[in-house]
Amino acid sequence: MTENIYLPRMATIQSMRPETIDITTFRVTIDGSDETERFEYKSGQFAEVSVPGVGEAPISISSSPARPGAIEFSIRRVGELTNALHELKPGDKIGIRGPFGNFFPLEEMEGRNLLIIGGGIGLAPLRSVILNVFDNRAKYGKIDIIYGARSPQDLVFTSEYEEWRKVDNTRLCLTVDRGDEKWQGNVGLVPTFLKELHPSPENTTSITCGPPIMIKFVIEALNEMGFPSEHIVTTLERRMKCGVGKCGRCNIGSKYVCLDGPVFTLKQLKEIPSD
Amino acid sequence: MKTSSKEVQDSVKKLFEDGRISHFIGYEAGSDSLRVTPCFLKSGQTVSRLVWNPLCANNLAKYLLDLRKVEGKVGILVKGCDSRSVVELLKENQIERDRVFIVGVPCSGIVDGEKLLAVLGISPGDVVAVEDGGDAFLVTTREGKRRVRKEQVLRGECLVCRYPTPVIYDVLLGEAIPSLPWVRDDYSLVRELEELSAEEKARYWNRELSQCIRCYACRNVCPVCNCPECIFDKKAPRWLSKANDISENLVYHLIRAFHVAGKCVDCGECERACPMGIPLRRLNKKVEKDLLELFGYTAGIDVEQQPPLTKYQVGDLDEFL
Amino acid sequence: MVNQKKSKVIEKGRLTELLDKLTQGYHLIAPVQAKDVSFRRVESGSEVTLDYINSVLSPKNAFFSQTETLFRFFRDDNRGFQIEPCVEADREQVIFGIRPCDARSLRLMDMVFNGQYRDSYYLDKREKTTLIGLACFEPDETCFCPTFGIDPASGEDVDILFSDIGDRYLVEASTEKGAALLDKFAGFFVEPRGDEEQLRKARKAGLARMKKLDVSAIADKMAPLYGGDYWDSIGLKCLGCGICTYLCPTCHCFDIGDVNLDEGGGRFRCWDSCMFPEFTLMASGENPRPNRKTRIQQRFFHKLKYFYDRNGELACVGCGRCIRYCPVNIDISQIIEEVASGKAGND
Amino acid sequence: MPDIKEVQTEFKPKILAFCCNWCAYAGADLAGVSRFQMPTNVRVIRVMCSGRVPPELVIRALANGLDGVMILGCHPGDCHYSEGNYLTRRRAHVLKRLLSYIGIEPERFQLRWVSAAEGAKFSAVVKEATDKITALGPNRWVDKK
Amino acid sequence: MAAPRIGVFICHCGTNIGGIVDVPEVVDYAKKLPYVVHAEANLYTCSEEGISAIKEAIKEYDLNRVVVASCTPRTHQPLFRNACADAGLNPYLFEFVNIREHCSWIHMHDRREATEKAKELVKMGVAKARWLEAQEEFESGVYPAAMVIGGGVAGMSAALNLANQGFEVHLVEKEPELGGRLLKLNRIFTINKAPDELVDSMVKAVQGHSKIKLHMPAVVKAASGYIGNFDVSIDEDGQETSVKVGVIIVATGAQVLEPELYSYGKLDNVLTQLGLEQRLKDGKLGEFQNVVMINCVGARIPERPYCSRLCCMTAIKNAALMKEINPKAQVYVLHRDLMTYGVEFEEYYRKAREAGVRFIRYTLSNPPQVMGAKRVEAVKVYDELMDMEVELSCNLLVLATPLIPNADNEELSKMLKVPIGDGGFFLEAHVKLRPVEFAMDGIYVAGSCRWPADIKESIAQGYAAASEAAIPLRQGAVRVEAITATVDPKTCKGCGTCVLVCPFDAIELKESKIKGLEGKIVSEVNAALCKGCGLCAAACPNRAIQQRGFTDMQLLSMVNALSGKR
Repeated sequence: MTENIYLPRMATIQSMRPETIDITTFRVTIDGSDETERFEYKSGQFAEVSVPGVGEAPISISSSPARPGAIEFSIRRVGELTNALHELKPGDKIGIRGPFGNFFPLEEMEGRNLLIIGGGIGLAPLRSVILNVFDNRAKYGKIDIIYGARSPQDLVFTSEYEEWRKVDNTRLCLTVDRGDEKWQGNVGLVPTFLKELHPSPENTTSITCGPPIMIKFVIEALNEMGFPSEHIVTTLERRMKCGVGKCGRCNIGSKYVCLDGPVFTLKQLKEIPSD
Repeated sequence: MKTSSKEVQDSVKKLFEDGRISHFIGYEAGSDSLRVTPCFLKSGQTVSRLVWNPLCANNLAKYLLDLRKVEGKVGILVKGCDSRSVVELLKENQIERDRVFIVGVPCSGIVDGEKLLAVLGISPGDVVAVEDGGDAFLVTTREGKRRVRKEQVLRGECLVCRYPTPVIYDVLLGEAIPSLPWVRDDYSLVRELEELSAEEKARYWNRELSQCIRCYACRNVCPVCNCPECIFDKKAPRWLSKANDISENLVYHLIRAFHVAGKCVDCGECERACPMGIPLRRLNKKVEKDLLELFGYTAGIDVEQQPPLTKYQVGDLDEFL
Repeated sequence: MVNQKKSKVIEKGRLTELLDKLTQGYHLIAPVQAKDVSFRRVESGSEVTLDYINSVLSPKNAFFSQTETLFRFFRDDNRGFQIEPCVEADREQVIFGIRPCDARSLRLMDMVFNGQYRDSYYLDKREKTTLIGLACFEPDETCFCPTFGIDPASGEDVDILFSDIGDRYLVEASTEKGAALLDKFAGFFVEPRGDEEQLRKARKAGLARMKKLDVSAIADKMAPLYGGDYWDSIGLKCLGCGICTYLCPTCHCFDIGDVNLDEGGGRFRCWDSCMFPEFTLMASGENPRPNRKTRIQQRFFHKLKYFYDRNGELACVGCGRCIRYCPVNIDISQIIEEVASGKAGND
Repeated sequence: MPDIKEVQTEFKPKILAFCCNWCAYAGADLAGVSRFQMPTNVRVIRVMCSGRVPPELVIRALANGLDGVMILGCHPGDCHYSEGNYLTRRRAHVLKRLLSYIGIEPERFQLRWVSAAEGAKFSAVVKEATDKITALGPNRWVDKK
Repeated sequence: MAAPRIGVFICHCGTNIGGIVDVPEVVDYAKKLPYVVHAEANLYTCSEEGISAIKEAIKEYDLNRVVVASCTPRTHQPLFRNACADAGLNPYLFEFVNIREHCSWIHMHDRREATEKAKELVKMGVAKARWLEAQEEFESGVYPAAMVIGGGVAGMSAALNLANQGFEVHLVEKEPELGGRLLKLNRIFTINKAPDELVDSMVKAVQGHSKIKLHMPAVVKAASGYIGNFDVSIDEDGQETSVKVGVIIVATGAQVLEPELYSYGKLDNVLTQLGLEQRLKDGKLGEFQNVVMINCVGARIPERPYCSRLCCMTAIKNAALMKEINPKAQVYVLHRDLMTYGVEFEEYYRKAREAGVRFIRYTLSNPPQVMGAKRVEAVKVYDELMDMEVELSCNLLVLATPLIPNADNEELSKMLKVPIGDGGFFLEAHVKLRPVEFAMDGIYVAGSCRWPADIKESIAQGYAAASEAAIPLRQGAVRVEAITATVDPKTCKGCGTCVLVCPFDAIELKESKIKGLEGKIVSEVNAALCKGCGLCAAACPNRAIQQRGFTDMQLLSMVNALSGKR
């Protein structure tokens, strides 16, 4: 018998770290010795996370494969399954299938500068990239991270920013749509902020992930700044079920987001329908 | 069916010309000679597409819901049963009376294609045209003209139709038909089942409803199933499992029968749409019969009539066991 | 494929007996008469009808059931779950009477369920199934399988082909699996009398009239229609029901759901349809295909372009079910013709 | 789908009763205060009015495998909200006939009137329903044959 | 919304629950239910200790839902809701499970099954609790006026009490005179005085009170509205007037049964006690020698099983009076049981015996027989004590008959939406805990319309009802339990089904003003008018309207929990 692609592996929630009012980072290990280590994934991939009896949803992995020991998912509660996940506690069991999908082409980016642009929960898969490249710092040039959320309370991974900023030749630029009394950073939308920062396209690959509307305007801005479409990397979001290209709902044109994505270069996107 | 396609075309053309409608929903020839298909016009120039013949089964009233937001008035062709659906849509405030222009056509029955082929012993490709010939249909086949008595080949709902003439219209094309000669017992189909034992009834409906593939055609084709989000599609709470099994199929069909209670006008579209041939009218007719017997109610007659389950009389039947 | 086609013959009178025998060693799935004919699991040969052009439901249910349990789970005391995969049927199955168009659809479905990720639920059943086809000599008005290079009287996609030639069936095995089955039931089959090929040829005469559409460059012709208003009136007409997708032998979309009981529960998959609004509705409330126009466009693009782009085949076998059963007469053959002839241009 | 229900040896029907807060629920309370002993098969869900119980809930309960469903409301004329029970009565007539039409025995869905003062009637209704449904045997919502 | 953290408190209620239901087993069971983070047993959850246990657990376990399994929400829900509120938890995040009245008390002989049932009831409660939502109560104003229906002693007491507190009172009396049944009495028992003194002083006080508006003779024709805001239409001498009041007190009294027994109405020397009093009062009794009184005439019989409570005392009063008027007269009281409770009444009875009134006990199976063709000449009775039949010569037969409900009670009950109980008397909200209130908020009851009451009781009840009614009047506002309907304007299709079924005209179709839905016709609920019946929620085809506290999600979760589904 070949492996059953629909059977989840049991995993245990080791810890739950609240990021915002509705986003929590789940630290998870797969049950059985070595199983967590044998879950080989790359930055940008997702897994189907399930609560038996409730359902399953594709969740991008926010931890870095370079830091083994546990797998992390940063999950916003929006639907039935994510609600159920948020109602669990450390020690509870969940199901994991995966890893699925493609990944950010980090190897191709070696030797290049990275411009990482995230919005809201979109920072989750980018965090996997960020931690990954930090652990392989020598292979990459300058790293610019531009991240924005609706308000200071909506920023995720805030506890790690200090550490990120300490990494060599790395810049973290934050922005929020609406600030508050305490907020001293930039106020404004990510694409606007990006234009203000005006990073150079030279030898630079940009990776962006966030709400569709943000991605749309970020890409426009990158185009204006002269980034070639093969060096604009982004992710797409569609409703998925099986995660393995069978159930038929996540296609955009001939591409299945779960199988051929979620990571696409702008060059690839130009070849598929725009819906 | 004294009204001809030509009359429909002329009348619609005039409506466009006079600026009385901006859209029209009618029928046009289908992809074979036993079918028609809904036709949407935005001008009088294309009225020649319109047809009216004994194959025009579709209840077009449902499309009024899709055209609620267009500019101008929407004209629609309705038969008796379709007009009763329009009444129900008006009752439920789903359409506005002054935003629709109702073109009524008296209808003396729609052909059941399968019955026709069986009676004539021919295949679909042999049929060229079907016309109304009073108490019979005139069928033009490749081999010549044939006459078939209507009672033999009418759709089920037409055999018990008490409203051959639209009950509401702005213009009526052709002469009103007071009644259809073949209509006798409306509820024989229901009575037959009522007389069975509980076990036999369960077996019957289990057998029929186990065939359901839950394609929701019966719901989607039904003009009075017009909720923007059907309770069967809701996730919280979930009334119905998506898993298709006989138990859930029963839940689906019972709740649906209840949801159309007092609104169903027996246009027969659910049964016509069902690919699995489930006798859905038998379910709806049961509720229709009970509402008539218990509360003297018939749906789709009068816009002012209050739905039977939203009111009561102190003297309503009070026996339960 | 077996190199040497070994033709046999079975007298019509012995068919029921053969089917009875088959039920003893196999799960036999065969056409059964309800209001229309459907493929069902049968317990005896007498349940089977052969008086049909094609069934309302294709036999895809035998490989990809409308509802199928993927696994069950039981809660344990330690906040955990025991997962128990669903045991596959232990018996081999035979599908008797499958039409060549439907048999071809399985080849298309294989492309979906096989590949980088193997869908063992589908593939295991596929492997355990012997297909006995029934040559089609009297196609329906709505049939247009030759469009897709299907010969309705051929056994290309089946293991064994039965051809009705009057008082007998001509029986040909086209695979090892088919030949093995024939050997196993050799007692039912006799040597041909010699006139079989001739009889079959005569019966095939009617097939020449079958609709064959030009789909040579259909995928390319579809591309510019994307987003165009050609789909507006079709979308308006469409009721958004699932008939076309559920009856289609090549449609494979499904949903996955859970059952939650006190003791445990399970996960199932069930057919789903791209015609339903919730199909692509995301938890966030966003829906990339928010209306019937975009959904019906997806259906035809999937059949006539996307599937082709991925697999080099069109996802239609011309069985005509969606045409026959669409309550509003949306006709894929008409759409193919309009696209092929350029009539489907955007005004 | 997974059917992990254990097989019961002795049939003990499980019956659900939706009780109107003002009459039947109070009647049930009175039955308790009066220590009227009755079968244990009935479980009460309190609603403010019998008219709050939609047919979907009754159908769902029966489909879930409960052996009987009762709606217990105020006597005609006594509705706390003046007319809720009259609407319930209409709905229940139609639902009961529809259920019976698909083979669900009429005893499995009952609408009964029990006032706040009728503790004894509440217990009688419970007993009667339990007896009748026990005699019918398990709810065969789905014909297993 | 934070993840549900449910605490379950299971009450032993002394031995009431704990003696039958295995409470520790139920606690263990509850602990394993979904979202339950704490479960405990309490000896009495409603005791101070129990209440503080709830409050502490809310803090200690960070509970955001509380389930108490004990007695009935009809009496104890406010207590536990307050406990939650005190601990900072919205009181609507509380769910009540009844395992006493609905379980332990009715299954005393089957401990196992009772325990299993209690578990399942708790499971259903927990399933509902998981979906509870915090609610804010709606506050509505109270119109500072009261209506009292009935101008007898109960009604007048209530009216005076409220008027003296400064509230405007509308007193509606159907007769042209105030005083009610008292006007017909000769003497009042135990004090043996004519009622005039009492009635006159009350009537004068009422008539002279600036805050009391008298409507007389007048009847209530229609009523609508809710606590704080009733519109009552009165037919006053053929003229219809409309009155707005915040509360209503029903004190319409009762009437005396005119029996069809013992030749009453056929022979002219047969009177009811009331008839006797009338004659005495009018001085028209005439000569009499031998008086026989029969008690329990038409009372405590299968058709009318209740004891009217007043008749024994009335008979004693009048028997003693007859002896007083004519000491030579033979006065017999034939009774089934004598109700002379308390020191005062028992003393009154003793004096009557001392005065020579003879009491003979008869049984229902062997009732007295009236002898005589044109007049009653004698009464035969089987004397229980003597175990022999005696024949009493009689020239005046007086029958003690019970009070019976007024004929128009039913009409009034429908108008006011208040219930009538057994026998046709009005039914209070709770026999012990809410004796002068109706279940319908803002309507109260006093005097014999509720149950036969003597003067003292009627006055006391009048005061009691007035003081209850004064609470909302004084507060000037009432809070409506947050179980009113709410509409989801996104899914509402504006079909108006809810509008048609709402008995309170609380729902209207209106253009939505919500962003993104502007102009869409949707239902809108007027929370002040909504009484929380939930009819709309059950009738809405796509469930766009829901009843708070009884949502589809909550009810379906209970049904699913009962059927083993999650």
